[in-house]
Amino acid sequence: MRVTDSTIEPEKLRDELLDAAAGAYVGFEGWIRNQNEGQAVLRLEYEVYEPLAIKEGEIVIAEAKAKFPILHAQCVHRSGLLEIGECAVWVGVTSAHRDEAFAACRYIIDQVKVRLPIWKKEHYVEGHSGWVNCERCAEHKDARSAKKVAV
Amino acid sequence: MRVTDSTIEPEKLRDELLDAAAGAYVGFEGWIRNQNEGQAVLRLEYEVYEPLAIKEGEIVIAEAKAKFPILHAQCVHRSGLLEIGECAVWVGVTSAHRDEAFAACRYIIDQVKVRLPIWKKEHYVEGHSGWVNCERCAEHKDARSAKKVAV
Amino acid sequence: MKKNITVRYFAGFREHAGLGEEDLSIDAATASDVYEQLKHRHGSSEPQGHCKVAINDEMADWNSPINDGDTVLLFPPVAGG
Amino acid sequence: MKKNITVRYFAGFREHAGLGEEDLSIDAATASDVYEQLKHRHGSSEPQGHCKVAINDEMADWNSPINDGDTVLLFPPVAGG
Repeated sequence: MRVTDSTIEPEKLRDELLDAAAGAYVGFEGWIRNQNEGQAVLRLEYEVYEPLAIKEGEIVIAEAKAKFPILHAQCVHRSGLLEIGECAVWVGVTSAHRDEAFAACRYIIDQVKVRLPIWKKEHYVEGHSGWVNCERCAEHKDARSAKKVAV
Repeated sequence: MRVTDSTIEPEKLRDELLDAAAGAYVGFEGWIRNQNEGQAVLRLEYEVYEPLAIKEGEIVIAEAKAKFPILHAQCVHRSGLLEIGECAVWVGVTSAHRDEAFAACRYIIDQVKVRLPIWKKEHYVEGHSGWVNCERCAEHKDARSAKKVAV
Repeated sequence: MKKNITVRYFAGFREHAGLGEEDLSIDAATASDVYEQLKHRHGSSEPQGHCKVAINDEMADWNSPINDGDTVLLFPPVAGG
Repeated sequence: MKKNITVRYFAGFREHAGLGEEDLSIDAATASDVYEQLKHRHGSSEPQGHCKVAINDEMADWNSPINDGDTVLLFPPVAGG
């Protein structure tokens, strides 16, 4: 697990996972979208508490290796200010067969998103900005709103 | 869908899928492993019947786009002689969110492997060579062998 | 009634037949008939369902009809990726 | 009994508190007590379960005990990726 304040280069990171025994490579990249929940986004700012983000990320990767018979796995997350189209997070996994590469890559990104001390602030085209809520919290709130509407 | 007899360059192919509305990119690469079913592999030879491989590959990609709300998808398959570690097939998918990018990428590689007129001949370290059976046929045969053992 | 067709063999089928293509006069109603009657050529012991067939560069079913002048492509089990 | 601790605020919590870190003397048995008593500082209306806490750079539970000299890190809901 690494945190970086400069551009993520997926190709170089992928090359670190090369292995003559690997038949499958799955790579995931999270990119900055130009909109979120209906608002036009200008750029994003990532705050990362590095010591614990790295510690927790290493735990997630170790869990993936214990759960799935993979060869290598790595994750790199950006910090700082990112523009539309930039890569915010990269996950790469290699394994003998594709099943486990897909499963482990998915596991790592899902866990990274909900467990690592990382926050993002969206700067909107209209000028204001706001901290983005976590996926699970958003779902939770949606559920609550839905209930209210139903009542 | 493309077929090429020269080195697949995932980074360049990925760049073709860039989109300001994309929040997720999932890439799959199939690499030549140094062994298959217990035999040490020296290199692989891919025979591709291009006109129909491209036609059928385009159908698979169109199916993926119909099934999942993705933005872009592409697949490139190698032909000719490949050495250990070389990329035999690449699939890339972009979408707003990661669920559908993972699902569509998986769908495309699964279908490509069983539907496109492509064959591979393994050249073994021990000198002989052999055409590799399709995944489904191999599973079918395994099932038959397993039955025999059970009896 | 015999039909004049062109048959193309791929991968292992081609190696067994010793050639990639041949013109034949054959009494076959469907693609399946072609496959069965040419077993001595493609040499396959695979169930037909593991193999594929195309007619005039279109993927076809084994029960697709064969017409005079057709090009029939016989594909052994595919293994891309 | 009051304990002397250091509290660190992150992201939205830090912005609301107007500072990233402060030393406090607080009557708190658990991390949960710290969170509840500092609501006026971090300003969060989030359920505690949406937030996370670390003590001395180790992820902790809300019912983890607080000791004199601890550094307590208060994390608003995370949103990596």
